[in-house]
Amino acid sequence: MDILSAIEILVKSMLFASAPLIFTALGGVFSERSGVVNIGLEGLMVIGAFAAVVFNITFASALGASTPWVALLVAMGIGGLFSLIHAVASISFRADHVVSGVAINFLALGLGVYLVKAWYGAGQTDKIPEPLYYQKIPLLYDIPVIGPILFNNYVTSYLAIIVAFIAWFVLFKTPFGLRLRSVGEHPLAADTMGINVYKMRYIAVVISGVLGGLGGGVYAQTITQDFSGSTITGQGFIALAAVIFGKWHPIGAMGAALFFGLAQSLAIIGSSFPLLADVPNWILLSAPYVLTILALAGFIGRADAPKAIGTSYIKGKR
Amino acid sequence: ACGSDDSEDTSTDSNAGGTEEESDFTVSMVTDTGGIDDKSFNQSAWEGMQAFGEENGLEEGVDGFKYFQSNNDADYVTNINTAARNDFDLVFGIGFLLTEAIEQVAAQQTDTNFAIVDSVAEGDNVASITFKEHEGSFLVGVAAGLTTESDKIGFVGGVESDLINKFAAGFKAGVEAVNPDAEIDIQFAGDFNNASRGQQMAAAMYGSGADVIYHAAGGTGNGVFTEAKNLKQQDPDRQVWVIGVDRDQAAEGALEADGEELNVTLTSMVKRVDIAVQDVSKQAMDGEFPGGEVIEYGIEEDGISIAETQDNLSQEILDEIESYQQQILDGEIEVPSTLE
Amino acid sequence: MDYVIEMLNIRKEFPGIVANDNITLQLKKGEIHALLGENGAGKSTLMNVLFGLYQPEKGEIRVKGQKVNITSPNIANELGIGMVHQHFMLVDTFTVTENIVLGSEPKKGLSIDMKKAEKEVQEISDRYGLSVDPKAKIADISVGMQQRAEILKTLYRGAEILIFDEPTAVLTPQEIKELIQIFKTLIAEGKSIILITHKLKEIIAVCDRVTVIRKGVGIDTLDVEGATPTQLASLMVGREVLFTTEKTTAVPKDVVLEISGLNVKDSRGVAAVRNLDLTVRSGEILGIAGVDGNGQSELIEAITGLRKISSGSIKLNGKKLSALKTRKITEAGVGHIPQDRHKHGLVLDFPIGDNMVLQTYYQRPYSKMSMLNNKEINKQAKKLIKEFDVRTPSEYTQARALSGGNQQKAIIGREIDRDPDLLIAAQPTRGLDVGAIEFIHQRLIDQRDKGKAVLLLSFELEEIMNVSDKIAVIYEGNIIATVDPKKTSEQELGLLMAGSKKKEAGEKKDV
Amino acid sequence: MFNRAQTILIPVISVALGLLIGAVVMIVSGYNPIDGYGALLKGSLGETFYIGETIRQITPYIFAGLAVAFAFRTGLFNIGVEGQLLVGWIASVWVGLAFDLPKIIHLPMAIAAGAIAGALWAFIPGILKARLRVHEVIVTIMMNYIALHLVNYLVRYVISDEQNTTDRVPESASLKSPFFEALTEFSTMHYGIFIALAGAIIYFIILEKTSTGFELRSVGFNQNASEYAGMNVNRNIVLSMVISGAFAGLGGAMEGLGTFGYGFIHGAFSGVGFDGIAVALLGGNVAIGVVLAAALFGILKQGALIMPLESGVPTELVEIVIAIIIFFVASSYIIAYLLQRFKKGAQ
Ligand SMILES: Nc1ncnc2c1ncn2[C@@H]1O[C@H](COP(=O)(O)OP(=O)(O)OP(=O)(O)O)[C@@H](O)[C@H]1O
Ligand SMILES: Nc1ncnc2c1ncn2[C@@H]1O[C@H](COP(=O)(O)OP(=O)(O)OP(=O)(O)O)[C@@H](O)[C@H]1O
Ligand SMILES: [Mg+2]
Ligand SMILES: [Mg+2]
Repeated sequence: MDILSAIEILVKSMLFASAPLIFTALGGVFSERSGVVNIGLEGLMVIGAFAAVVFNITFASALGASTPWVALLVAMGIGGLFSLIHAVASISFRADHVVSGVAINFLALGLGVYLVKAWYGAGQTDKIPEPLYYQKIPLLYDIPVIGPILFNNYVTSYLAIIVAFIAWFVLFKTPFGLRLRSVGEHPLAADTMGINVYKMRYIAVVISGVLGGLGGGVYAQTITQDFSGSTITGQGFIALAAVIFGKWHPIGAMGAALFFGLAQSLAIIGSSFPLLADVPNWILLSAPYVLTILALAGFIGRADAPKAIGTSYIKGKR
Repeated sequence: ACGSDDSEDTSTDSNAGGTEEESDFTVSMVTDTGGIDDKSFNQSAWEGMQAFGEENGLEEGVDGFKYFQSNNDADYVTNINTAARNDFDLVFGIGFLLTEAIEQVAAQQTDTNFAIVDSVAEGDNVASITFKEHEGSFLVGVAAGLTTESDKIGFVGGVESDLINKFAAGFKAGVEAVNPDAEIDIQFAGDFNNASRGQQMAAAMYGSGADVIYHAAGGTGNGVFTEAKNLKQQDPDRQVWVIGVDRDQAAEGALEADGEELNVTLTSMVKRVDIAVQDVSKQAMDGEFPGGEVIEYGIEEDGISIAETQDNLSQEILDEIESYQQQILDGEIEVPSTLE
Repeated sequence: MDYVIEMLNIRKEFPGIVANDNITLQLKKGEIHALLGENGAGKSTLMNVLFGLYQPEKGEIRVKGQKVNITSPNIANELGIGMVHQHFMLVDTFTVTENIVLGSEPKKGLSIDMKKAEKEVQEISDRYGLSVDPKAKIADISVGMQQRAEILKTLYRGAEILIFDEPTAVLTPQEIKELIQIFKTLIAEGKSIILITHKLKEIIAVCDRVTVIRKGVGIDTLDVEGATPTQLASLMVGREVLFTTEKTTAVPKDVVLEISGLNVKDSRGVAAVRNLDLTVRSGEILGIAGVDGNGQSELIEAITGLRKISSGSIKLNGKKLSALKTRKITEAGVGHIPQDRHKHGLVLDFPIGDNMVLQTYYQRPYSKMSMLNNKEINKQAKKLIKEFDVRTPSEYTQARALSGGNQQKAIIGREIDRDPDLLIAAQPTRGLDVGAIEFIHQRLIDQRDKGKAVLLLSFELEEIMNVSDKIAVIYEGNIIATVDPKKTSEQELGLLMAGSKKKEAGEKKDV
Repeated sequence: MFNRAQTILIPVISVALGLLIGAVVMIVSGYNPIDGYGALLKGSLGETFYIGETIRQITPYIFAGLAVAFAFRTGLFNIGVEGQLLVGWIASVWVGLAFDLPKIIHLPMAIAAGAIAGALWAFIPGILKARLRVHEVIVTIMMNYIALHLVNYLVRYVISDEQNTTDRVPESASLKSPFFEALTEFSTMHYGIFIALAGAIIYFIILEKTSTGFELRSVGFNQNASEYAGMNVNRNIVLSMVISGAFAGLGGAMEGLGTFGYGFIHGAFSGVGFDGIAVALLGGNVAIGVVLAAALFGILKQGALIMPLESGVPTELVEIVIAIIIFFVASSYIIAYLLQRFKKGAQ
């Protein structure tokens, strides 16, 4: 394999493997920046994958090529709705955020598989009729050398990166973002400034549901192309790790997700190099995880979580 | 097949076929964590059991045939035991993961007959059913060796194990038999459920020139199909193939490009767990249960074959496969079952 | 009479307690109106009602004669009411400007127009003489600047009525002076101010009228002119209050703490304590006077082993402390009443009982062979609760549920009871009412009289002057003078603290 | 905030609500909830065999729950129980196979090996947190995957001769109990449950009764104050992770020496470690709570196996019920609030 095609494969793999993680991690950033811990990302991905696949299978004949895109919108909607459970529990009912997130994970998987069994009489669905495919991005693809390396992938992969920048803009440049972050740092202060803490947190959690659902929908429609109990197995937790690794920053989270995708594809490419041929397989398989830990340990300056994270805001209490 | 609709279906079916003679023989199976709709050997086993039930007028349930789903490795013994305690005459354990569990329960429940699929277990009341996956893999290896234009072929395995090695070994031998120049890249994903890694592995293999990949990786294999379909969709003239495993995976490879129906599934190596289940059940019902024996299903026993869907194979290749199949049957070729 | 604010017959209940019972407070335009009362009297509650954070059960609020219903801080803001809270309402990770504009951000397109915001902040700060750096992060600026940012928040929203809840409790004398200047500017601009403070002198110095409340009940409103601190204090407490702490002359004996050539760096790696020499003897209270940020915290952290020293030596009773861990230092006989009781002094989620043995839980009788003896622990807690008059339902109550004053008493009880040779008291009376302050001062003096050494750190000159037997002035990490409190004045000390060395006060540097 | 009655009442109400909503789900999707729950009950407690299986299920849940809870109580979030459990499992089996010793030495040694392996696996995130302030959530998540791959490698290439499973551990290192097996009609119940209960007691003693526990809890609540009080915060962080990991490793040893008696190649995580998070939280992170929550989990999970057989209800229903129970336990505030309302209304 020559270097150029190796790079091409690396970049390609990195992009498609990272995209679902980026979306989901961005969702996590929103939620956690508002002060609500979201360990339910895994469940939100599950429900998103479920919604997208069921929709795709059901409406492909009616909607044709636009099916996967509409399915993503549906996944976002269902993810948003589903996250309301977490919102109600952790914001209104003062639940421990971690507990409520764990409940989300159980519920999503249980409900998803239960419904698939009830509706399809099987533990997994058929392949979706209208999956997403790689696309050469017009104009950009024609750039010599870089074009084919960077611009032949799922559109959702680019979307993920764009959404990361939008998320950064929203969180750090707009009044909405300032308010959302203030609620995560010092909700009482925000309250005295006339900001509705509950509303902001609800919005943030729902955004995390929308993006988590999107992440799951993208994963199912680009990679597995069907849904079962083992479609999402830990991706949500990796996304959670990316949120923290990325220091609760959208660009950071995106970087962390990309890093993880890259590490994974590096390990795969690596195994075809003679140099690494004698390395036991388990080391290569573990490489992405080891690299992540090493990268973290090597990082200078630790990340500080939003100050009020994990705390329920109770009006009238000091 | 869990839903109420389904059980009703089966029961009406068997009532409809109620003209057949009634039997009080009961049989059940315990799945591994894949479950009865894993589109793989659990599903195949269940299909075999349903067919057996229908043929012999059995109803789904405790008095006929039944499956037990394992959600966790720790459920195997429990489920096998539960089956035995519910007085099933014969209990199948599906998948090598259940070997120890079958041995353990068989030693305790000596009045029940047991069968293990894909592995060999000790015990006078245990029949071991194995398949010569290497033979079938050899045949698809021949297909791959003759199909490849780049002389680069990939193999994606799930978790490295004796079983998966059998696939790899037979496949390799098949390719080498017809195309000694071809390189075979054998990789293991370390996971049966990581489609993302499957797709990355396939991307690396196709990207470095391979044009055929044989997968024996369960859900991880999903990713292999995904990558192949993507490449095909972008460039319908490109030569990208996947060889399916366990059942006819033609449906997995179907896609549409430029309004044209295409399929990246070259063919599949089919393992007829259903036939084996029916076979052994029948023997048990007839009082000829092969306890303590190891029954190997190969090409000869119709337990292993190349998939029915062969649209993507040319007649010459099919002829070659046919001839190798004959040589295997004739014992002229001894297909290796381990990677060496 | 035109009142800008009238709070009439306000009643506010919390579960099990009436925090405000029929209180009336009327604020005239252009006045500084003091609100005075003991800890827990209900001052903050009343102001939070006015600011819309709490809803009263009864009563009426009028703004400029108009009856209003303030259901949220938003409405208070709209009515021109701004509040500088007892505990600052600032987001640490935001800049000054971000904190100020939060909730009413100027926009350019979709994004915040930060340039414009910063300019506006600069303008207002210039106008009122509130010097801040609009771009600085809150976490990086001094408490004084944080408070100015708080004030700017209200002004930015066009507040006409400003509520200050204990604004001076956390300020240094210099900063207090500046704040009083700011008050004057604000009044000159036509604003009205409600000021909560425990410092009676401040009230006399700046306020026009004062409303006194006691245990949730309004006692009286009177003109400040002609009122004396003693009069105000007895109104507030309901009994006579002595101001000067009774104490005999100190009889210093052996050297207990001896620091020489000490150098310590702060968290950012900058030298905070420089070549410092200091001696504290048994039987004396040494007060350290200085403006916040001159190395006081680092000095204490160095003595107690919480911070590494760069060079120099610290000796306790002739034994070297400087290489030891905190635990060993504690065991060697150092007690420490920390500056920040929530951060360092207590585990708020622990019951009071466990907090009472926070440093000694592993020793007999509280532990035997690593097993805790809860009976002994609670016995000890009960004893301290009684002895130090800690108002708590029981020793099982979470420390969090206690009021600040009682939390402080618990810490002081714990530290004093260990009977340390050296007791370090850092700002021991911050935010407490006069009654509590009196109690604590007396305890420090008792320690001294028992022949222990006490190192008192305070930003309040009055406290330093009243309690200390000797005052060391710290400036830029160095002790620049040691003076006798009886032979110096607040003015003199203030000058020293500002770094003017022209004076070799009453005594020479004797360290 | 809550009184004693409520701390008991709320979980009970939560469980009732979870079952109620589960019943609604069954009715809506066309199943008979009475049959469903009947099967669930029969399949978990209805026969001695099932009781045996349920108790065996509960065993690792107790340990996983204790592991998560221990870390929680000391301010750390250990999502790595799954991985620690796997390494504990394989280590105990390894020691079980590698030596030939009398049972009185061999079994404790094998169990200890599990605890030590789990502890070591958790030591890594602990030391990284203590020294470099690396967030333990990330490291423990990553360590899970590494454990999975490492253990599979060990099974295949180190402990066995390229087999899918290791040999069975000899009797001298086995927790299997012919007595219980006979008593429960050949269930897989083994002696592990006693070790698990002992574990819960040890958990209680370490955390609530020793000076080490005092320190650990203190550090968990307030690091600054702990440092002020002379405690070594970093040491406590590491110690906490190590003890947490040891509990997880013991859970693995129960599987390796008891339930299975051997190690094997895992295609995926067992999920016990993740369930441990729910068990811990459901149990309020206290010993007795964890035991009760583990029992509830064990009953539901075991019963779920029989539910499809007897009533056709998919096993996933149990996941839904569990989720709802967790949800209501988490939302105890609102239940307490409603209870108070209800009481007032009644008066
Ligand atoms: N949120 C609350 N919930 C319950 N009770 C409260 C709450 N806030 C205050 N209280 C009660 O109201 C009383 C008045 O408290 P408040 O904070 O107004 O006192 P304060 O006069 O401001 O005291 P300090 O001088 O210490 O600031 C307290 O004694 C307390 O018991
Ligand atoms: N949210 C609350 N719920 C119940 N009681 C409270 C609450 N907040 C405060 N209290 C009670 O209010 C009383 C006084 O509290 P507060 O914090 O006002 O004390 P303080 O003396 O003003 O302390 P600080 O010096 O911190 O201002 C305490 O007795 C405490 O129990
Ligand atoms: Mg107060
Ligand atoms: Mg107050």
